[in-house]
Formats: sequence, C-alpha cells, structure tokens
Amino acid sequence: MRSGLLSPGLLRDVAFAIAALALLLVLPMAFPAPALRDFLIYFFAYGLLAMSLNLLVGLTGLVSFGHAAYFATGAYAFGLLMQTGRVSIPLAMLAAVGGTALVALVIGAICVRLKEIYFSFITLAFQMFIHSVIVTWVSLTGGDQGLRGGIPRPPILGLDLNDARVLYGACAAVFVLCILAMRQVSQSPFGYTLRMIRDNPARANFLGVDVTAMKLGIFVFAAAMASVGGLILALFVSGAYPEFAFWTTSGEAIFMIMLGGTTIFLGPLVGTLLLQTLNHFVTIYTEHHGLVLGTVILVIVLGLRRGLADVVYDWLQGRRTTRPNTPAGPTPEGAEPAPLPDGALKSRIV
Amino acid sequence: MLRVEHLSKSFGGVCASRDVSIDFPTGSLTAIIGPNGAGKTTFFNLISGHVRPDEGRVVFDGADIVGLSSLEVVRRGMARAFQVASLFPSLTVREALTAAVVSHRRGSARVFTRFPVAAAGRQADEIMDLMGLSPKAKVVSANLSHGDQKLLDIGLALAMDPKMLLLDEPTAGMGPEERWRMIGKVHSLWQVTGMTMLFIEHDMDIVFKIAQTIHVLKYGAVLAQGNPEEIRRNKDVIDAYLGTDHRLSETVGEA
Amino acid sequence: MGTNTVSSRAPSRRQVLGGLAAGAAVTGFPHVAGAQAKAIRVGMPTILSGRVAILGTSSRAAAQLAFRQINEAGGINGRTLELIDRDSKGRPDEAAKVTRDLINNDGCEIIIDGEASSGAFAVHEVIRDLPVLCLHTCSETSSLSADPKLHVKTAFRCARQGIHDAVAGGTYAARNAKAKGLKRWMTCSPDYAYGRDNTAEFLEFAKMFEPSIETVDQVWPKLFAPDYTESITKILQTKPQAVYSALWGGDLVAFIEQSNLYRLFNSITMFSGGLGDPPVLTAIKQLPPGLNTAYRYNRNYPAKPANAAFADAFAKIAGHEPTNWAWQVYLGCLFIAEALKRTNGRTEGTALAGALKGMSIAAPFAVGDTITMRDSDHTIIGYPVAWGRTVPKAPFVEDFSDVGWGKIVELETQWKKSKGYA
Amino acid sequence: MNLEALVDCLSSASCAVTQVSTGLIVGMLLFLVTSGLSLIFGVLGIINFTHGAFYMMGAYFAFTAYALTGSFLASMAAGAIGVGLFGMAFERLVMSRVYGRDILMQLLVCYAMILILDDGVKILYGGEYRMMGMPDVFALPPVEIAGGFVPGYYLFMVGVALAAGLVLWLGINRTRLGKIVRALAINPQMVGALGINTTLLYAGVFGLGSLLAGLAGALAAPIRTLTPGMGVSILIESFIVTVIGGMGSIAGAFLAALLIGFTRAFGAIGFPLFVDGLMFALMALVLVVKPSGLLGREAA
Repeated sequence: MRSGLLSPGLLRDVAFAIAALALLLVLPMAFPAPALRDFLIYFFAYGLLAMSLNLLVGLTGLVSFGHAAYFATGAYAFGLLMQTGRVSIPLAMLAAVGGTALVALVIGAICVRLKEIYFSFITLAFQMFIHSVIVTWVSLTGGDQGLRGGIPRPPILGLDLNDARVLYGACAAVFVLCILAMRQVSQSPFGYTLRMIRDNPARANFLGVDVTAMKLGIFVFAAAMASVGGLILALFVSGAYPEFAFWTTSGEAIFMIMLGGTTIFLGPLVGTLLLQTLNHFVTIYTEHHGLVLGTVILVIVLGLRRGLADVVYDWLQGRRTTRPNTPAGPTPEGAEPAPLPDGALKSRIV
Repeated sequence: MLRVEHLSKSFGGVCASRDVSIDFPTGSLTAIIGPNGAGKTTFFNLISGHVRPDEGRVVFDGADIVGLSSLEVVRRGMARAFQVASLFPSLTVREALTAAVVSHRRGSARVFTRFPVAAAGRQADEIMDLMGLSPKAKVVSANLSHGDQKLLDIGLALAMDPKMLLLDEPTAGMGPEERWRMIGKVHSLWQVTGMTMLFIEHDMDIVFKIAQTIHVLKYGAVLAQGNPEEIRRNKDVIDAYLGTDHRLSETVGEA
Repeated sequence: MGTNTVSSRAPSRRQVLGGLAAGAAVTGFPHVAGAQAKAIRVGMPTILSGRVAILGTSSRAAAQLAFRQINEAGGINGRTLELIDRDSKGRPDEAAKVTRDLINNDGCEIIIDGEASSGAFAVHEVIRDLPVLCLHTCSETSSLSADPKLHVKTAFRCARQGIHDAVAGGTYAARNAKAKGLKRWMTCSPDYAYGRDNTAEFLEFAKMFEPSIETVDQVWPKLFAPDYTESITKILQTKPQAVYSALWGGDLVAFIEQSNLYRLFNSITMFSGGLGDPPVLTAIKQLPPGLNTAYRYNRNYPAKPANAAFADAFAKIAGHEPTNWAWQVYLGCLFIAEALKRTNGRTEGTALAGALKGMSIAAPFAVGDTITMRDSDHTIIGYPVAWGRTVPKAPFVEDFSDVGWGKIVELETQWKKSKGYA
Repeated sequence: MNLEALVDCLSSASCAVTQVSTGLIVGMLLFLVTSGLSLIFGVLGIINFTHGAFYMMGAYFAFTAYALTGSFLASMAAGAIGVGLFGMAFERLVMSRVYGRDILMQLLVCYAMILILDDGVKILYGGEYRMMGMPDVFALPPVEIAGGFVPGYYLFMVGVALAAGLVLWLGINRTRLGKIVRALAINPQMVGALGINTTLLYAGVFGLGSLLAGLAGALAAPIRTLTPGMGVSILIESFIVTVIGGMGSIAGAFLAALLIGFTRAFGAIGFPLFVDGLMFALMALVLVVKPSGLLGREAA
C-alpha cells in the first residue's frame, strides 16, 4: 500500500515543481534582461496572493473581499523584523508568516461564522480596519509614507541577496515551495473536505464535518500563504506600503482569479500573468489604462463569462469526451473534476 | 435504540409537532406517514438535532440528545438522508463517499496525506457495492440520474457507520418502477446491516409492504400507530388521507 | 525625429516595439544602447490617475516644456532629452516597478521622480539598487533628504522641504500674531503623516517666535474627505482667533467653499499651507480676501520676466497655471541639463551626482540670483519660501513677504540636531 | 476622549443646534446616495458598486449644465435625470447580463465600469479640481437658529434629501407600482406571470436608484470638489451605511445614515480620532450580531 508522503500524486507534483523551478531559474540566464526578473518577482508576489485567495474562493466557496490585509501584514511584519537588524531573513520570514497566521486566526474566528455575502462584507471591514491601523500607527509603520529606510538583506548561508540574480533565485524557490504546499493542501483529505463545504456546507455538517473549524483552518492557511507573497514584495521593493492593505489590492487579486478561472488549480497564476502583462503594456502605451483595463474586463466577463483557463480547460474536456469509446476518467493531472451545470456553479461560488 | 417523549415544537404559533411520544426498538424498520404538512420532516429535524424542540426528550442509545448539535448527533450514530438528495455536485461518487468516510474517521483536517486515503477508499468501495453504485464511481454527482443521486445520498449517510438511519422520502420524485427498485435496496440494506431504520414515505403500497411498524402524523401529533394491517383499517387514518383539510395544513410547511 | 521627443508617448512606443523585436539583446544592455542612441532618455514615474492626477499631468507638462526648450537650444552636445512617463496609479509598489522598468527596460539613464510621499520613498529604494541619477520633484517630506540613514548617493530632492516652509510659516504667523493679538489658535489638517508633521512643525516654530500663541484645539479630517462640515462647526464652536491648515489640493478647495457657507473667515484669521497653489486658487469660486497662505507658486513672485514666461509657456501646454509640482519639475530639468553639460554628456549616476552636488543655477524661481543643490544633504535652497494674502481676482495672492535663507538654514540646522540628523 | 466637551456642547443650545444640523447635513446626503444603493439591492439583489461613480457623474453633469445654462435647477435636473438614464442603459446593456451569476462577476463588471467612468471623466474634464460654485440664490449669510448657525444651502439640501426619501418611501409602500416592486423583490416569476414587464421594471428600479445617486452628486457639486475618483469615498461610506441599516431597507438606510451623521458631528466634539475606527467597528459589530442589519429582513 502506497500512502502518506510517498503517494504517487505527491511525487508527481514534486517532480513537476522541481521542473518548474529549474525552468524559472534557467529563464533569466537565457534572457538576461533584468526587466524579466523584475517582472517575474512581481508575478511571484501577486501570484501567491491570487493562488491563496483561490483556496478560499474556488476551493472552499468563501468569497473574501479582504484578502490583501494578510499580504500587507506579512510585508510589514517581515520589514519591521528585518529593520531591527537582529534577525536573519529565514527567521523573519517564519515569524512574519506565523504572525500573520495568528492575526488571521483571530479575525477568521469572527468572520467564518458569517455566511455568504456577509462573510465578504466583514472581511472587507477588517481589511479597512487593518489599513487604518497601518495608516494611523505612524510611529511603528511610518503611516501613509510606508516603511522607510529600506529593508536590509543580510546574506543567508553565504548567498548575497543584494545580488539581483540571487534574490530572484531565492524568491523563485520560495514561490514554488508555497505553490507546492497549496497543491498538497488542495489534494489532501482536508482539501476534499473543503470541496464538500463549498458544494454543500449543510450536508458536510451532517456528515460530521466541523464546518466552522475547517473554514477557519483554510482561512488561516490562505492568509499565511498571502503573507509570503507580501514579504517577497517587501523584500524586493525594500519597503512596505499601506496600499498593500487597501481594498484595491484585494480587488486586483479577485480580478486575477476571475481572469484565470477558479476551477483549475493553477488558473489564478494564469490570471496573474495575464493581468501583469496587460498592466505592463497598457501602462507603457497609454495613461488611460483605466479605460483599456475596464473594457478588457467587460469583454471577458460579458463575452467569455468565465476565466480564460476555465475556457481552455472546458474546451479540452469537450474534445476529450466527444472522442469515441473514452472511459469516464481518470481526471487529468492538475485538474479539478469536470465543470458543473449552471445551477450547480451558482451554488458553489455564492 | 431511539425513544422520543412528549416532543413539541411550534413556529410562530403554528404547531409543527405536539406532544409526540414514540419508541423505536433496535433493529426495527419503521415508517412515518401523514398528509402534507403533517410535520414529518419537522419530526426528523427535531430528532436529528437540526431544530431544537420546545419541550420533550429525545433519548438515543440511552442518552438524552436534546440540545446537541446536529454534528454531535451524527457522531453518536444517527445519520440521515434527505428528501431532496443533498449531495456535493462537483465531486465524483467515489470522492464524495471517501470524503464522507474520512470525515467520519476524524480525518478531515489531515493535510500531509493525499486524497483518497487507502483505508477510507476501501470502505467507500464497500458502500458503493452495497448501494449498487460501483459502475458510477467516477461520475460527477451532479451528472447522476435522480435515482442514483438518492442512492448516493443514502450512501453518504452509511459512511457514518450509523446505528440508526433516517430516510426522508427515499422514493420522492421517482416513477413507479424506480420506486420499487429503490425501496428494494432500502429493504435489503436493512436486512444486510440490521440497522435501526426510520423512513418517511407517501406511497402507501410501499409502506404497507415493507414497514414493520407505522406511525401516522397529522398536524404534528400522532394520529395512529401500529403494524400495516392495523393502520390499513384505522378510520382516522382513512379520514386524514381523504379529508378536505389539506389546504389548511399546508401553512405549516414541510421541508 | 528629434523634434518628436517632446511628446513622451510616441517614442516610448517605438522603443518598446523595437525592444520586443530585438528581445533581450537590446534590453539586456540598456546603458550601451543609450550611449549609442541619439536621445538621452529620462524616465518619470508619476501619478496620472485618480484624485491627484493633476500632480502627474502638471509635472509631465513641466518636463515636456523644459525638454523642448533644452532640445530647441541644441540639446546636450547634440543629443536630445527624451521624456518617458509612466503612471504608478498612486501605488508605491507600482512606482517601484515602473521605475525599475524605466531603467532596466526602457534604457532611461536619469529618473525624475514625480511621486508623492510614499511613492517617493519607494523610488528612493529602487535608486539605491540601481544607482542612476534621480531627482525627487514632488515629495516635501523632510526626512527624505534630511535623515542621513536614508541617504542615497545618486538621489536628490528638487522640491520644497517641509522644514523650510515650517520656519517661514512660523515666522510669518508669529509676526501676525504679535501685530493682531492672535493668541488662540486651532489647526485643521488632514490626518496622515505629512499633515501631522507639517502642522506640528508649523506650531513649533510659531510658538518659538511668539510664545503667547496657544493651541486651543486641533481637528484632523481624513485625507481626501469630501465633506468638512463637522470640522468647520467644531471650529465655530471653539471660536479660535486663528486657524492653521495643512489641507491641500481638492480637499482645501472643498474646505474653503464649505467654510464660506458659514462665513467662517469673517471672524477667524486663516493661515493655509496649501492655498498658494494656482489650481486651488482658480478652482475656488468665491475666494475670500485676506487669507494668509504659504507660497506654492505664483507667476508674479519672484517678479522676474523669466518666471512669467515660464508660466505662460506652461499654461499653453497644460491649459492651466503652473502647480507647485510644475515649477519643481521644471527646475529639476534645468539641473539635469546643467549637470549633463558639466559631465560632457556622460550619464553615469555617480558622475552626474558629482556634478550636481553643490550646483547653483540661475533659475526663474530663485529668490536671489540662484538656487543651489546643497552638497551636504542633496536638497535645494534659495527657492521661494514666502507668505502672502489672497485677493479675489488673479493673481489671487499678493503682498508676499519672505524669510531670509540665512535664518531658515540656521533654524533648520538646529532642528536637524534635535532630530539627531546632524 | 473628551466627554466633558460633549456634555458641554449638548447643554448649550447653540452648540447642540449646530452639531445636530451638522449631523443632518452629513447624514442626509449620505442617505440620498445610500437609498439608491439599498433600493437596487432590495429589488434586484445586486450590489451596485458603481454607485459612487454614478454620484461622481451626477456632480459632473450638474457642473456642465450649470456652466452652460447658469441655472441651478437645470443643473440638478441634469445630474439626476442624466444619471438615471445612464443607469438604465447600464442595467440593460451590462448589468442584466450578469444577473443570477455569482457576485464576483457582478463585482468585476462594476469595477470595470468604475475604471472606465473615472478615466472618462479625466479625459473629458482633465485631472484638475473643479468646483461648480454656489448659485446666487443661496449666497446668503447662514440662518441663525437658537444661537446656532445653519447655511441656507444646507437647509435646502437636507430638505431635498428628506423629500426624496419620503417620496421614495411613500412610492414603495403606498402605491400600486410600489406594491408591484415589492412583489418583484420577493417573487419575480410571479410578477412576470401576472403579465407585468419585469425587464422594464428592473431597468426602471435601477434607473431610479441611479437617479438618486445622481441627485446627490448634483446637490454636492456646489460644495464639494469635483475630481475623477471622487466617488470612492462616498461608495465606502454608503456601503457601511447600507450594511448597518440593513441591505435593501430604505428606512434602515435612513436610520444608519443619521447614526453615522450624528456620530461624525458629535464625535468631532467628544472623540475626534475614533470616528473612523468607530464606523468600521460599528459595521463589524452589526455584521456579527445581526448580519441582516438594523432594519433588514432576516435571511430566510
């Protein structure tokens, strides 16, 4: 019996992760433009934010409007710890993630008791609260001017993070590790319990699932993962800013997952990539990016009605099932079960 | 196994359950019948911890379970299937059953293993065999036929290793043939497992055919009880089913 | 082609398409590419959208104006200056991103930072990593240049500095308080770091020069609040003799108009840190006479033909009078051009920084003959720091009275010592 | 915290009058915006996040109409009716396509619209601050009431908001059309089965809600600065009011707007720095204790 850590699914994912990391490390060597590295580091940071938000939205059916709060908490906790000059980077990272998890535990304990839209509202309220704390507590956070004076990057194990290439490599490794952790969680018994809650919380409760505790668990985990995104950004821009905790950041994360699609595990990364690319080029060509971005969103939402990754996946599924004599399974790697009819979809997100 | 004593509940002045006292012996197969709005589903909600009664006791396996959450009631061994199949639309049959088994084994919070866990998977397979769902193992719940959905719903309840199973209209919404197939499954399930079972049913033919004991509810109160033969002859029951007061009783609301 | 360089977008599009086609070969070596190119690229991260879009649009217009004039005068050793602007949407991380991008991808060799407060600090950190010449042209936060811990070798501030204004404001307030017997003061400033620092420094110096000044109360409306009624009625209740406000921009416009409804300024003497900005003055429909305001910009002060010419030329491009940010950016461009001349067109950050340190140039805005980029802390002195009084019609503010720079620098030095900066 | 000052103020007629009027001024404009938001949610079940942008449009429409005609009445009509029509078009062309879809889709559509409208305003009017200016009719000294002062324009503004709220309330509760609208909120199929054109009704209700936002914008134009993005802060505030008062309840919106108005007015006297935090705290508290809001219907 193969079970536990040696299950073939995990081995496959680990292999995939190693390949992905190798690709990420080779890419900047093949194309040594610093702009590519910069672009990818932003992609890592916002990618983790979007992926972790999708653990709530897509996997558990909890629509959080305030996920960026934890992105910011991670960035600030990390930045403040590093500025003391007494902590090494890995330790500060662990402490920042742990601290964020603790904050999320307290806030989540209140939030997950509320249902549907009210959950969304209260997460938004707490995000605004955290934002106002950051702006008001000037002596600690620097208020609206952000965490100033730079965040030092002492070497870890002889690696000098002030070298842009090393910094990039470290960020890539952390990013891949986090994605792998999220993948494991989504494929674990816990992950399937969350799918039960997403589909039908009342029934899950009747089957002995402690719905509130499970929701709280994923809330805390997602917050911790978002905080890693925040601290990557803080490490890179060498500062932390209240805008990280503003509702627009949460809004962007929601846009990323909607753009990429909520049903496929890596869909949010597709969305992040698309939005980052779009943003990058739109800002270069025009100052009217609001007009362009708004129009693109309208076209996608009204035209495609789903995330791009979902559309592609459904199209592939469609081809698969129309092929004659295909047995009904197994579901392909890295994919969730087949999409649902319209009515079912509605119940899973709202 | 289960004994309810003087159970009462009213919603905003409407009495959905009034002074109900029934005893369900271990291993029995009992039917609850009654016209629309008689309070059958409310009765299920009351004993399964979904709704808290205003008065009365629910003694399950020797302990009063009034006030326990539905979750705790399930953990004590009383599982329930629903009138409208309550499933997990995006999960396959096997995934849903395995997840239910995992949950029952307190494994829901495990993050370091992969789903499906082997042992839980085996139990899920057994349940699928029992319910005849094995050929549909990899079908997404939302795509199952109506009958299969009801079977899966019962299967989910079985994943709880229950001592007692509550079935709320297992044949609702089915054609005549499908009904008999369904009730056949239920009956053989009872015979194979020896569980205490309690079901709500509309179809009198079915009830009289398989139930050992029948309780008739009307306006939330017990109108009559007895074996199929006794109920068949009961004058009050005949009146209740042919009476003209259906419309009034609808205000109580089922479901 | 050279004449096109004033328009910021057309060349950047060309550049990007070129960059896409050539791929990493070009973008990988921006400095080499820049040296061979005819134009010297200057990047400007700024805010072009949202509530403070005017900060970015007026800063960009000023840079366009300056570059056109420089290029028409023959450029730098035959090379032209080309502006590439990017919208940071007011987000500091976005400001950091576009700044890196401007340097790494677009081959910008100089950065004019048109970011407000937090964005400027984010850009500052980027310059620490990628040491090209950077001029902060919009942030007035003193610590950006005063705090030695934050010092970056190739970063300079070409903007007014909060502490300079505070000294001048304190002096002016004290003089008025003495003359008119204004003892009971109140403040009404936006509740964020700049608003609080600015207000505290103003009061500190006002009280230093006139100890009879007493702060009876302070109200802190939110930044970008649309409505100030509760603050205004609070002031009415408290009945101070004078009010100081660090409100600026659209917030100040709303505050003045709403105060007018209560005839607030009939009984209370107003001292404003931000009213002197021409777009604020023109936006207010009923500008009460006799309000005291710090100088932000004015075409008649300093009274020099070059200043009026700047205002005319700017208005032609932007469609409105210059903002405070506009003259700062324009001055920054003059500093950049002069530094490039002195390095003979070399654009390395350290070379330009070396040239810029201690540089004095004759600018339209100099109160004396020149404005100097101070060697010690990379910030300008000699720019107009003055207070005037409003009149209902253009030029809206008159009667400027300034404070000598000798006194400002002396008090600034004391202040630095007290902060541990010097 | 300065409770003494608060007590002092409450015991002085002039202070009490001024602060009560402040509360009304702050609260009533907020109520006008919120009532539209709440109406749309109550009937259509949609959270119209573009509501703040509609308020902004109302202000800019009024600004343009006033500049063209010099008539204050024309500016109010332009703000209210212009935005009302725009809202109907928006409902028909865009919003109706995401009915019944998950809330994130609706949110995204609104977000897109905010981006487009903000940029549109910037393109048309530039990024500068704009001010419509006070019409001459109201260029009067403030009215004195028991020693407190209230500007004439504010009296007018509060009056218009109260009248609009009253008309809305009567319209919904006392007319046949109102009855249909209420039925529409509960059971659209039934209303459709009665042969009533629900499509038109939805567009009408959305338009009416937008009109209220536009009217609020027009009323604010003479006293508030017009800039692109001015809708954001009012959206957040009216959102808080909606949640506190109860999603979909006009009376709740009225109550909560007053609550916020008075909190701001008297908070400025008694505990100036807690006002903002208090609003968020109040919202969180309401959500925890009674998620459906003060006067909202309990979720079924």
